[in-house]
Amino acid sequence: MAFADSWIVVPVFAPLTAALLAFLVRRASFFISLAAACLSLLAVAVLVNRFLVNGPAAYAVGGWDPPLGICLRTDGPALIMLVLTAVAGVGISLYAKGYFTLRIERPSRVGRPERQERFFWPLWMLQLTGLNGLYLSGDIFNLYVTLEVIGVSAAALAALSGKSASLIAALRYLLVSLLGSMSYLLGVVFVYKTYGVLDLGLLQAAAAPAPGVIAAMALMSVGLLLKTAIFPMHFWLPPAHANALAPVSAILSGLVVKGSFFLLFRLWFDIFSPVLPAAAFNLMGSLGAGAIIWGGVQVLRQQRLKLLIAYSTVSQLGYLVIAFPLAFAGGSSQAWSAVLFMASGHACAKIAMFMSAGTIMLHAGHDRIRDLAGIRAYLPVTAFAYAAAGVNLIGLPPSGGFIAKWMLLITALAGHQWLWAVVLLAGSFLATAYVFRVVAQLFVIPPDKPVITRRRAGLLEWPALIMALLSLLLGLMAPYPLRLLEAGQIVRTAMTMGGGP
Amino acid sequence: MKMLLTGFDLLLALTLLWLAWQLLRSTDIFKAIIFFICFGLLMSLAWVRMHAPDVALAEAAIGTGLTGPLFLAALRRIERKAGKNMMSEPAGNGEETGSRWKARNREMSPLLWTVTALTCCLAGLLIWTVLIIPRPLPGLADQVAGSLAESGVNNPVTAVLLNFRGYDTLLEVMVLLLGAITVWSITHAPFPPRVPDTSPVQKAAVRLLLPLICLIGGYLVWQGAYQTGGAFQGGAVLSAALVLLLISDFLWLPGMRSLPLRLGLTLGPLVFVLLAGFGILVEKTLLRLPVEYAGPLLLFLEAACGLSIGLTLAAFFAGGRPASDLRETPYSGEAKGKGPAES
Amino acid sequence: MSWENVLIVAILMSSFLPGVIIFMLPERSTALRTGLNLFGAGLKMALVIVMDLAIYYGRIFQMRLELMEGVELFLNADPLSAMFATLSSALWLLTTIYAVGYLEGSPNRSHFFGYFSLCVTVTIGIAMAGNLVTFLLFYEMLTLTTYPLIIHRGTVESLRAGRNYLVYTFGGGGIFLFAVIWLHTLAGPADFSAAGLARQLVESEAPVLRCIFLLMIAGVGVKAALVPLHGWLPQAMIAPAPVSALLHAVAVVKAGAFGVTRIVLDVFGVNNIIELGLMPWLIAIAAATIIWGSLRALQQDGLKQRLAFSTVSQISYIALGVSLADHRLALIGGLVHLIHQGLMKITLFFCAGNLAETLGIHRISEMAGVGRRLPLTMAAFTVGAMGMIGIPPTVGFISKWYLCLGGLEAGNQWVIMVLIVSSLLNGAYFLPVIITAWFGKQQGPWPQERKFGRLETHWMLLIPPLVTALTVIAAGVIANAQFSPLTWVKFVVQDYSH
Amino acid sequence: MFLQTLQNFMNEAGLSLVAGVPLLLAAGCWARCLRKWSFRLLPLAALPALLAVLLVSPGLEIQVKWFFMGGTMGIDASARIFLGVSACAWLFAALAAGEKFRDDPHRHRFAGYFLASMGGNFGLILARDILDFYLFFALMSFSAYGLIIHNRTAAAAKAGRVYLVLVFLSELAMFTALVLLSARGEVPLAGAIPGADLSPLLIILLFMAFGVKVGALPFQSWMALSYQQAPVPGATALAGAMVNAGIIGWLRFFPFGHVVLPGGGVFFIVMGAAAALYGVFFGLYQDKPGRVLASSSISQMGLVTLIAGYGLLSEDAGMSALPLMTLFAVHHSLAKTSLFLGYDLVDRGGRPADAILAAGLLVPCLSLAGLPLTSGAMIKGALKELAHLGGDAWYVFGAVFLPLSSVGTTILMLHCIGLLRKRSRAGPRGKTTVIAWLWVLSIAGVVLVPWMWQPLREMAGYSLRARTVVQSLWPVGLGAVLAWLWLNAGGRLPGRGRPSADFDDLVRWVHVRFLYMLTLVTDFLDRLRDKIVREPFRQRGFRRFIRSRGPARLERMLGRWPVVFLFYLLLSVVLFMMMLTAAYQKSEVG
Amino acid sequence: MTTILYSVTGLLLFVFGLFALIVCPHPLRKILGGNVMSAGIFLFLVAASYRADTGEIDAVPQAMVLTGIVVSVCITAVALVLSTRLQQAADQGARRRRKRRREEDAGE
Repeated sequence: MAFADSWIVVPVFAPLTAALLAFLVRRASFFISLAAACLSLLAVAVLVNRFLVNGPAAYAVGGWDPPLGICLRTDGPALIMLVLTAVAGVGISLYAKGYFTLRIERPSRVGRPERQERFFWPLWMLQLTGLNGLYLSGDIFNLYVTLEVIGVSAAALAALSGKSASLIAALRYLLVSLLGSMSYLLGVVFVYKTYGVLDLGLLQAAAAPAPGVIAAMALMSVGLLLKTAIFPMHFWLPPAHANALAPVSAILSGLVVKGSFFLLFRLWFDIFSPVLPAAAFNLMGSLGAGAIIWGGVQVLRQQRLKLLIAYSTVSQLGYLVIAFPLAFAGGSSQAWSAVLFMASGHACAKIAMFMSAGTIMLHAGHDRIRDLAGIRAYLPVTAFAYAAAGVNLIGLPPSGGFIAKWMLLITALAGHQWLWAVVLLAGSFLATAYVFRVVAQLFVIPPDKPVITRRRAGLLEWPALIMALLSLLLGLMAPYPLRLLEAGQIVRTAMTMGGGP
Repeated sequence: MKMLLTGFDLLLALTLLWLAWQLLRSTDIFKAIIFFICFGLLMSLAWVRMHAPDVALAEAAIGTGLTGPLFLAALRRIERKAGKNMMSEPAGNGEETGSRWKARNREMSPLLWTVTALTCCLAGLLIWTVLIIPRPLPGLADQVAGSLAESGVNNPVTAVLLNFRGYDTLLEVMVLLLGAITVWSITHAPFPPRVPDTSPVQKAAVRLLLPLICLIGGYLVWQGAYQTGGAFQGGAVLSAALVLLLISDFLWLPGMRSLPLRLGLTLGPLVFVLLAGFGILVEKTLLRLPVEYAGPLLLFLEAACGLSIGLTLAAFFAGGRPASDLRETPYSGEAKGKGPAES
Repeated sequence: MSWENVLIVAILMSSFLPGVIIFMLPERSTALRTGLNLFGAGLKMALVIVMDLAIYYGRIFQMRLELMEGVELFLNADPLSAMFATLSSALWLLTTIYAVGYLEGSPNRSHFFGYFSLCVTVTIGIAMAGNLVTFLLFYEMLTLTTYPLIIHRGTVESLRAGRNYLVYTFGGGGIFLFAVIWLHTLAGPADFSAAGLARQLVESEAPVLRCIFLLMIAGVGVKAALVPLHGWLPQAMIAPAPVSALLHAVAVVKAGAFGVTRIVLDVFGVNNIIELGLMPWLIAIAAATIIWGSLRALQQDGLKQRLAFSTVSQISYIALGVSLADHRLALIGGLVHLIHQGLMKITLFFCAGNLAETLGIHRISEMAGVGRRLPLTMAAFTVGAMGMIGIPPTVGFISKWYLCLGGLEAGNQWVIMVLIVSSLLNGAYFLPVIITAWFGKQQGPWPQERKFGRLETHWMLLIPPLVTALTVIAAGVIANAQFSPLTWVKFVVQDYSH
Repeated sequence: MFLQTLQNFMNEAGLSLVAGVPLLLAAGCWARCLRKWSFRLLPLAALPALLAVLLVSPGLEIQVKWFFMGGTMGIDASARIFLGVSACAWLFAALAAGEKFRDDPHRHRFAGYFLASMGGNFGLILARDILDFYLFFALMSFSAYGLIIHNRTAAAAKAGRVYLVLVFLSELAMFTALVLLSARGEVPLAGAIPGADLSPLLIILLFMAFGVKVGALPFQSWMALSYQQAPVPGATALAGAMVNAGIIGWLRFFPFGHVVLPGGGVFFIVMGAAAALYGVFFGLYQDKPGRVLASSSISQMGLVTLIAGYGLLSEDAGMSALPLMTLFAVHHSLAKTSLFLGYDLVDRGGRPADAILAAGLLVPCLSLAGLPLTSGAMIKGALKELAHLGGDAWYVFGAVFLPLSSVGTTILMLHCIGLLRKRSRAGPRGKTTVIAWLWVLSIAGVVLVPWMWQPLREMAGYSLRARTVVQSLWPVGLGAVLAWLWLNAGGRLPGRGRPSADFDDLVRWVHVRFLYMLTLVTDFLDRLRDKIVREPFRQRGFRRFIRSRGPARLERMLGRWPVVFLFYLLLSVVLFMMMLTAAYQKSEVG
Repeated sequence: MTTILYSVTGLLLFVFGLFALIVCPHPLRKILGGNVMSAGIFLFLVAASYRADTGEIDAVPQAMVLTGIVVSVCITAVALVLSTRLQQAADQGARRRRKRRREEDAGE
């Protein structure tokens, strides 16, 4: 295989080596990580245009073909998530650099920010490795290992802040992800016991509703639902995301949750879709509806900004899951691509929101919503970033969220599924309530507070704005990612032909 | 002969289940840990019974050999902190208002009833599925055998581990490193400056055992290419040596400067990554080893991985980063007032 | 990309780019900000005039951007949209001048003018929307850009008003989105066309279409302040005067009325609506709003609240005209009132702003004898009020005249009855204001009097109302001239008359 | 030669100048710099109108395309007469105003309103299409308000208020009437509406629209108040020129001679008679000359309504009613102008010798009463002829009513003269100013005009016949005798002179009641809305649910491991069973 | 026969571990449960691929089990360290609260 073909490996190996080097050479850890993030962005770009030119590609690692060896695959959905992770990776790295430099200048406990920064970079790089590995991997056991990498590094990042609340949350997060991975592993074992093959392409070809596969799908789906914190099993997400450091919450909410969701999406739509009846999809839909409504209600109860954003993640995840029955019933690729389009839109918005929340906390010293009046006086760019991200969450026109909401509603109404349509609308009303509750506080400058725009750390404000504008831009440039997804359709046919060179 | 074997299997299975049940029901966590160690040993027995020597060795060395001491060390630290009150539930997940799972007077609240019922139901379903799955399909055994020759090793497990599914192992080694990094990022190694009164017997035993353990570890690593053994098992044994050093008076590990330790930890993954890079340069595919050099390369890789795995497992036992690395002033009350509290 | 596409984009960009740049500007650089603002407004006005001329001579202006498969952002400048665009850009130019004068010395103006320009860009977008999806896009963006303007003052009341505004508009927006999507699933992506929906679709899906139509009217009705949904308008009076001027005369309320027009004329098609038997409903709602708005205006003592309720009733003239769209005269009356109401209402709000800014007067009871202190402002106010009542030679008379003729032609007498009663009520709540202002005796000193040198008030606050007052009279007196609003509306109505 | 060029000029631009000059001067009055000049040019404002009357060739019509939906101006026979009379009235009033307000600080304001209403009046006469008519009618009415309240006293404000309310109602009525009239064509039809069969509603609307101006019965209360409160030149203009606007309106819009409207005719006759009698009795109660003059106008206008009523009864009655109404308007406005000038003279204290004053006042009063050889007699005679055409029943009514009304008018006029003489005796002596000469000129006009003017001359010849002289003499004689008796017996009727509550209190009462009821309705609706929307939303509703402990406890419950993983297990089992049943059905079906 | 026996044992162990993880409040016990679960899964995996008749060993499941063991060790270690650090932080918090209360008493 040509040298040029091995670009597919870079998104996994660049962060991997960066993690090692960052752990070793602590002083240059930021530059190494940034280089790795940019390199993987470049690699993803190359992969995307290669994908557009000659369709999905497969890459057998170590030269061994699928039944024996592991094979990395790039198809529509995977590339969308790769692009998202790469872009978010660069953004978060920049933000983290700004965040830690500011924290080191004004530490609350001597030595703590240095520790946090020293260990942040390797863990963050490992997280990126796990995520990229998950999106690319074509082997079901390898997915388990990547899930573990993501799980442990996420828990480690959550525990980084050192407060007892975040330690409790990290421990609970670790145990939950342990349980989720274990049930996923049991599912893998059942699959292996039934088909004796680990490669996704071969599995997709052989997928048929046998009891073994049914047990596997049940366990895997429930495990992944737990790791994606869907409605009844969301208890671990808010404390973990709210108490972590700002860049860490951005990573957790924006990327980590999407990783396990992507795996669930691939299992349900890509590989074992013949096994799943309509009732299963409707069950998933009801979970999603529960998440939207329950998350929305809980969000309105919160008094702290980061908890509010965390619970809004719970609610927004409901949107992703409610799209399952729509995609199944609708049959058209619209809801199918809407799910991933909404996932990427939501990720950008959520990262921007947590970044701005972090900047606000650094500046105001607290994140009680009631006392945030007039933040725009000091942090205009951050306030605008938060508002733009909020616009995307609600799904107002210029944003990607609107396009996704539009696609979902179209499928719902075309398929006469009134319940889901009503829940979607109720969800967007709740979203309006909690976004504008904060935006009103941020944007309104009480008459006595003068407007001074002291330049804060640039690195803190601009990444948030870039991510927020990106989520808005998604709305306007929707056709391009969607074309990627449409191309994804061909993948299914390609996979069935026993992919791999 | 067959009857004997089935009898043995039955007995083994029952003891395993009984041990697991006891492990959960026992009120005293120390007792539970001891049960867990026995459970681990019996598990390795089961692996042997099922012709999986590598796994048996790994289970014995890592599954029980190291996990047991980890639990014991953790228990000691938690007990000492909690001032010896038995089994006081730490803050844990704070508002855990659920029913107290006291091993003895387990009042089964309706909630617990439903949980138990559901678990049994799930178990029933899984077992039913296992029972009706038709004859197991031919696994990958013949493919492995087929291409064993090019893999450079003749122990199939090592071949699969390092060559055919080398990517998995790479990620696995990275998980280990990740574990080490996480442990280091959480806290300092909670070791007292001087172990007060290590009995002379222990000192002598340590001085005797150390070279032996290193020898056995090295041999295991070397043997991996031919029969059961390999980086993980060898590494685990090496870590036992380091653990011994830790608990006896040679407390140089926590006092050491962190750079050499960090080098040691990352040695294995670094070599693995270099090999992968080499594979790309030479063979234009990741992790592809030229057939003729596969053997020695894999051996070199095994050695490096074995060393770093040993160090990592020791770091797990140490439970924190070296004392000298990244000191943090203890939590000073007045710091709260000043600058913004860290998020 | 022929010069037509470039022109449309240039029109949109001519206020969007200054807006974005103004956001960046620090608070101190007032000169640059005002310069940018005025340049943007002037440029837009020129471009729109060029477009009007070109449209008059038959050129087609279109711009398409593909959003999703089957859904595209389509900007199309047909005569109706050109009319609304001209009105918006003209009044924006004046309101910018007014706002610069009004907000002199007040805090965070970059923020204000940034959103101010964005708001007009979105209004022009609404005007030029070529299909229902684009209209929906800009319709929902309008809420975003106007909300910061309403809560600009930062006081508790403005926050509550803002919250109320959001509840209403997002509720309406949600319903409108639902209806648009439902229609999209039935009728597929369709651009605005005079023919409206396909005939067989109307026959086959009558009940569903009825439901969709009512939902759409409810959605758009929030911004058009139809009766049950008008609660937010009087409360939005907390906003500074240029905002309420822009909101009421040009942007939000007019967008709602324009929405109703588009839905009735271009989405459903007049004949289809008659066939579906929905016209009586629309007429009833419009009439009820007209009467109720005027009645409520009678009760208000606050000047801006009274003007707000009068807007509620005046906007429904347009809805009434459109609901009688099958009769040419009524349609002309309705559409021409779209422009006239804008002119008159913005004059009144400018004067109300002057009163508040120069003398600190907010209530009508405080207005006794103000004519002596601010003669020119009160003259403009009188002209505007006369227009509202419908006394010739103002523009108000013309639109009322055509509406009545249309009502007569349509044969239902009580439409005229409603208009006459409404004129009576208009007189009842405007004449006392004029009388107290001119002929009342001043009781005590003005609440917060500010001197502005030789002129009665700041020249920037004085010029716009005078200009609009003159246009109110001029457009009335020379109604039959070549480029008066009336002739343009007749030109617009040509392709709707069948 | 000069006359020829002047005539050509007048033909082209003349008509627009007639209305244009006063309006321009009015605008001048408002502008600070042009104030002095425009006030000085006040009297000249009426000149273009006079010139137009004399010079413009008859039947001229010009179309001003761009002006207000295509304005058309033109002079026909009746318009020429009206224009002439109004021009005279405005000229006299302007001169009087020039004299009276020379040193008044607010003279520019009065001049502005004065000129605006003058322009409106002239434009109204010349307007051929109904929209222009309506435009100028509105301009005249609303600017007249400025005249009434010029003195800024409380009484003036009250009079102004009553006037404004009534005028606004008339505007609305007229707007509706115009809409109904022009139902067919989009562009309003020019001139009189040919042969339109007017519905009763339309008749009432037209009666109301122009009845207010003319002081017809239900709407007459503003006249008394305004004539008294307005400065005398303003009152002269109001009584002399603006009253005719009502008559012109009726002439324009009622199809005299084309269509017979028996119902309308009867209605007008009854209202006319009632107004005439009411005017007399109301006048006798008053003690202020302004009010007496107002009531005499009311009664005279009642007669005009009577003529209109007869005109509607039959075609030929209609044909003869048209010129008669025009003549009556001329006769009435000349008499009223001279009377008001006299009142102004007396009011300003420039009092001539008692005898001259009495004689001067007597001439217009008696002409109003219908003394032979005066225009009044001619009209009475023609009126009798008209009544004859209207069918026998109405002839009898006419025959009885007319002498009675002339008796009443004579008494009223003599009462007014008595009051004026009393006031002039009491007032201070001022020097005789130009007003006196104006007054003499107006008296001459009253006497001579009927004879000089060609269209009126053949009417005069008829009145010279012996029978008509006798018929018109005895009522005047009887009236004089009764007046003499009544003046000696104390000269005032018992009672306060003015009805307790008048139109203004009525309006305020209605306004207060209406607002009260409206607040009732709106409070009810607010309470309703709170109950339906805000209450559930705030108290028992969504927000309380959010704040309440329910969701908090539930969330904490969901935070416990056993509960969460209960759902976890449940989900896995349910999913398993779902897939199993589906597979089972598929395998069964497949 | 042995495959079925060991598979069932493996599954039962998995279920025991799951039950322990869910029900026991003490973090150490939960981690123990986790380990039992993983042991159960691996037992089931190897049992599933054990071919009593042919006797030859299928290497891939063994490799998977090896990786699984190593990963579960890593998670156990992290979890244990976290819970000790948690205990330490809780004690520090309690000590600080007691100190502040003492200062307040001293202060009054």
